[in-house]
Amino acid sequence: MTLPILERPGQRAYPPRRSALTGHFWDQLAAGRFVTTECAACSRMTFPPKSFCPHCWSREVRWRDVPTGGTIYTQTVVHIAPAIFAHEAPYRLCIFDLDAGIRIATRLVDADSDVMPGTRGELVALRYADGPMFGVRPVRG
Amino acid sequence: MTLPILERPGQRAYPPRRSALTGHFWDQLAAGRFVTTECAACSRMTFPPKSFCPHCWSREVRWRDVPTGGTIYTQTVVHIAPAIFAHEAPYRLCIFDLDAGIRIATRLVDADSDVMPGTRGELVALRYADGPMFGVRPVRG
Amino acid sequence: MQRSVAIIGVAAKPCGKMMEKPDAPVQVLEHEVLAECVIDAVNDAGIDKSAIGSMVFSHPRVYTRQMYFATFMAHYLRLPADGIVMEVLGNGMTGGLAFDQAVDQVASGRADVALALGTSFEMGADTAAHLNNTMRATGDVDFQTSCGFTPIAWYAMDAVRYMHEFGATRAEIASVAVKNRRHAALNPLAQFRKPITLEEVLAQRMIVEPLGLYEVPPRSDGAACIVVASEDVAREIGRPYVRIRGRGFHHEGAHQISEVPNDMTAFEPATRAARVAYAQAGVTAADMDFAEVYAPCTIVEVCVSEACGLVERGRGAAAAASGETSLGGRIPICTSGGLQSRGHPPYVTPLYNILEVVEQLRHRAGERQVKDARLGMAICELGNYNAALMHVMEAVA
Amino acid sequence: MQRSVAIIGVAAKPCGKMMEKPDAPVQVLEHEVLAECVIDAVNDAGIDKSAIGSMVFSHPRVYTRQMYFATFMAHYLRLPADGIVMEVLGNGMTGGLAFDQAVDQVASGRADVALALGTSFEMGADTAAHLNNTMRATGDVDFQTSCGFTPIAWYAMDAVRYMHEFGATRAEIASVAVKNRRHAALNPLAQFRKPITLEEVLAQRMIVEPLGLYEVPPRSDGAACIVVASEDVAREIGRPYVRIRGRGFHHEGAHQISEVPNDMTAFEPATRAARVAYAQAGVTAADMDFAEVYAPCTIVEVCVSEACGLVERGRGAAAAASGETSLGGRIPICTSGGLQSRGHPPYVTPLYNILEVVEQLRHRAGERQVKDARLGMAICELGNYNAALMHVMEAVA
Ligand SMILES: [Zn+2]
Ligand SMILES: [Zn+2]
Repeated sequence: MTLPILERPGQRAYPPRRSALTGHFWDQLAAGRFVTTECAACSRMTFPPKSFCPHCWSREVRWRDVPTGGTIYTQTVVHIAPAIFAHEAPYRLCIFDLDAGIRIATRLVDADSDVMPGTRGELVALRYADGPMFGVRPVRG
Repeated sequence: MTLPILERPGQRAYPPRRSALTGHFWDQLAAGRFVTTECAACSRMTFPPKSFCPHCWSREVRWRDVPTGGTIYTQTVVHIAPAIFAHEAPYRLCIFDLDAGIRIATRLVDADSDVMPGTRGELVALRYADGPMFGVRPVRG
Repeated sequence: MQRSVAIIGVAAKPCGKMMEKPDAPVQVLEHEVLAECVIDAVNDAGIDKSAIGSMVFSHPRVYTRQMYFATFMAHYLRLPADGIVMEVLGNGMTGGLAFDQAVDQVASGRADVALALGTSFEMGADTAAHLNNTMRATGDVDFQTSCGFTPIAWYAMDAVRYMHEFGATRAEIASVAVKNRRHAALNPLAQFRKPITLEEVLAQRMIVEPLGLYEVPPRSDGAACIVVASEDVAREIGRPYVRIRGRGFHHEGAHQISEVPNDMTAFEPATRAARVAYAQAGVTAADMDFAEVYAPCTIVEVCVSEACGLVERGRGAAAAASGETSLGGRIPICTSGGLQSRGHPPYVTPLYNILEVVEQLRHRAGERQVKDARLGMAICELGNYNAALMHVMEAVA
Repeated sequence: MQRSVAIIGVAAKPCGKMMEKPDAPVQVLEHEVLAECVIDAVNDAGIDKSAIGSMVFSHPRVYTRQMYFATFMAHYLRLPADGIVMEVLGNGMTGGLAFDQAVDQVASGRADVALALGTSFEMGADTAAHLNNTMRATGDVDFQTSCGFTPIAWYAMDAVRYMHEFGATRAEIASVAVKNRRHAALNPLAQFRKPITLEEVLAQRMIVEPLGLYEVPPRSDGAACIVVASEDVAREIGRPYVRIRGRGFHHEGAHQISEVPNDMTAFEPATRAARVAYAQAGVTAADMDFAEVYAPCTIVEVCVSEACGLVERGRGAAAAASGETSLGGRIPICTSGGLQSRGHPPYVTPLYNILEVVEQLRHRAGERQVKDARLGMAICELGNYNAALMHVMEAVA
């Protein structure tokens, strides 16, 4: 379950912080793996990863790989962006329902203007000079 | 009732803003007069000046001169100051009860370490390169 | 268990630019502006300042230089209090929380009269810096903001999904902006009052697809004060007032999106808040004579009008296009002009919505008066209607 | 009219440095820290998360990158709510307002269980920039801040006036710091636990005359959560709990100083809040077994202990010096170690004070346990005690 790694020029516009907990996620992402935490008590996954299960508040959680396939629930194109992101505008964002049962919101890459809701997609890693980000790209056919 | 004007080197550390209303106060202060608003309905003064009377909420207010004498209620010396004021530290502050019945808090200037509560004082204008401030100085004898 | 609560006075400044850039020689100060609103609202109520027991402020924006604004205002107005003096904050719901908590101060007996009040000044702030600031408010700063989400990007995604599911057209959704501008033309507090056509709305440059400039909220400064009182106090004054009949709140425990997939355009928290508020009032959605909804973008008005039961699910855009939600229509929505045209000073916007309801119910809305208005509601939200707060109100003449 | 309210669970992190500088490779995130407190507090309470109906947050500091923290936390914890989710703010009283409003959520029936919670992270912020920020909070930014006032400068002026009026010595006032450090030595949540002598306190460099380094609060990060519930819920759980017996609030309508001269060290709002709270509880000051007061500086503890009737007017400093307010003394004050030694994460400090009262009343305070503690109180404030909020609490075993 390794992710395609897409090269991106320059630095991340707004680098995410790393905590002792989330640092593991970003390290794995850099290595081409998308991981999150899963509850040992109720078996449910959560994303972003947490030291506890938000569903049952158990603190027995473990890391697991997340299957990368899913469906684009909706998307948009941002034309007027915050100053920090202005050099990347227009850019595309989406809400993506992973087959594993988790909804995420992230950048939509490698897409043209007719990405309709319901289109299949997959998680990708984006490799910037200063670290990784993740995103979704449509899967054709 | 003109104020003594003391020359001060440089700019004000944290210049007060001017509104359409308070601008008049600062202009008068620069000219050596300490003015504030007084209620036409209940005759009470207020400081800082306002477009209404805080006591009875009447909007009939007029400008008036404030007699500059009063009594120092308490004082202190600030040793650890905000960065903006650090170059002025240590500096002295006081609470000053004007004979006119108004309590103000301001800089205490021209004072040595034995300014006891109850010491008489008077308002002064401080002339900086970029505009006026006000303060209090002890009155000897 | 709780006391009946009335709204007895309101005042606000017209939405638009009040704040100057930091280097302007003469500044417009929030506390001077708000003090005027307070005195106007209390005069409107016909009470003495000594009757006021609590003050609940919407937190001012980060651009307000005077920190601890609430206690500063209590001083500026020389207004002692035995109930509470506090600032509240909750995204776009901030002004609604201030109102709700002021109502609770009276309902619980902590105060006989309470003020809900605040300012939201931002027009003097640099736009790019402002967006860099507000983006931290929308979603998880590490896992979502880092991708470039903006506050209205989420609503744009609602629009795409809504069109996909219900076959609504962009023009139908955009018609909300035309309708709201028509209402704003009749409102002296509105920021944009020149009528616009559907063609003009559709021709604007894209902000976040499919939402163009006229379908998203402008930036606005604002200041407002609402006076609430026990119904006993209101009756004694002897002027027309507004009675609060029902209140509902729901937070779904999600911010922007739920990580467990749900129907994102259903605005379920609005449905749940409305159900509780209608039930408490002993009414149904059909009993509303008008509604003032918090809807930053056209699509949001569409979805929330459905979620509250004012319009059938999937028909919100078509209803706006057909005039059903216009003044004179079946259920007028946003007679104030809504957030797009009345204006949107974020932290006090819900106070402006309450004010509109009060003016309608006191039959003081002038040319935009809803005929015989007797029952109305205001709803506000945060996130992508992840939480909703609704009040049902009734005219008492 | 209102329901009886109990405190059933508490949790907090030790005061001290948690926040890293912005450029540190690994950050300590407020939401991760607070989530731990919430789960600990709810486990302490012995309830299920589904019982929680309202969450009232102290607003986080301006340094918290995650904006709209309350709704973000509701998401992070996946905690839906039908009562309210909001942030409150009111200077140093912020945490007390969060607690007070959570109590009101339960008292009014909006929720059966409510959380009062928050973080206050500032240790990663630059000190000079931090003072430039906080100075805007103390007084009128144009007419007072411009002269160089700092938050504790006002308290220093209390000290000068107090010594002048009552003949108290600097050493007597400073003895409060020694006493509080002795208490902190016994508190695992305290930031400074190494005992100090009066000579050491007096030898510290001056911060604001006559207050030296050990007489003013340190900078601290903190995070805390208090679980309140209807007394019915508390009884059903069957564990010892704390009952809220009385509550009082007063704001004098002034900020830092009253422009109409008054007795500045009398802390009149504390007297008025205490009068109401004692009366509601049906007790007097003499019935208190201990008190946890919000007192950033030594002199503040002196004045407020007098204002609340715990010590005779003018005798507060002498009482501290003589051991009357120590653990084992007539009326132990700040058994937690107080703001100087327990620590002072400003926006949540009152939550730490409530926590100390709860631990004492549940007889879980270990070595610093007040023997047979049955009645205690917590009071907090804003400005120079221009407003005060007090709660009287009682042990129920
Ligand atoms: Zn679980
Ligand atoms: Zn007057």
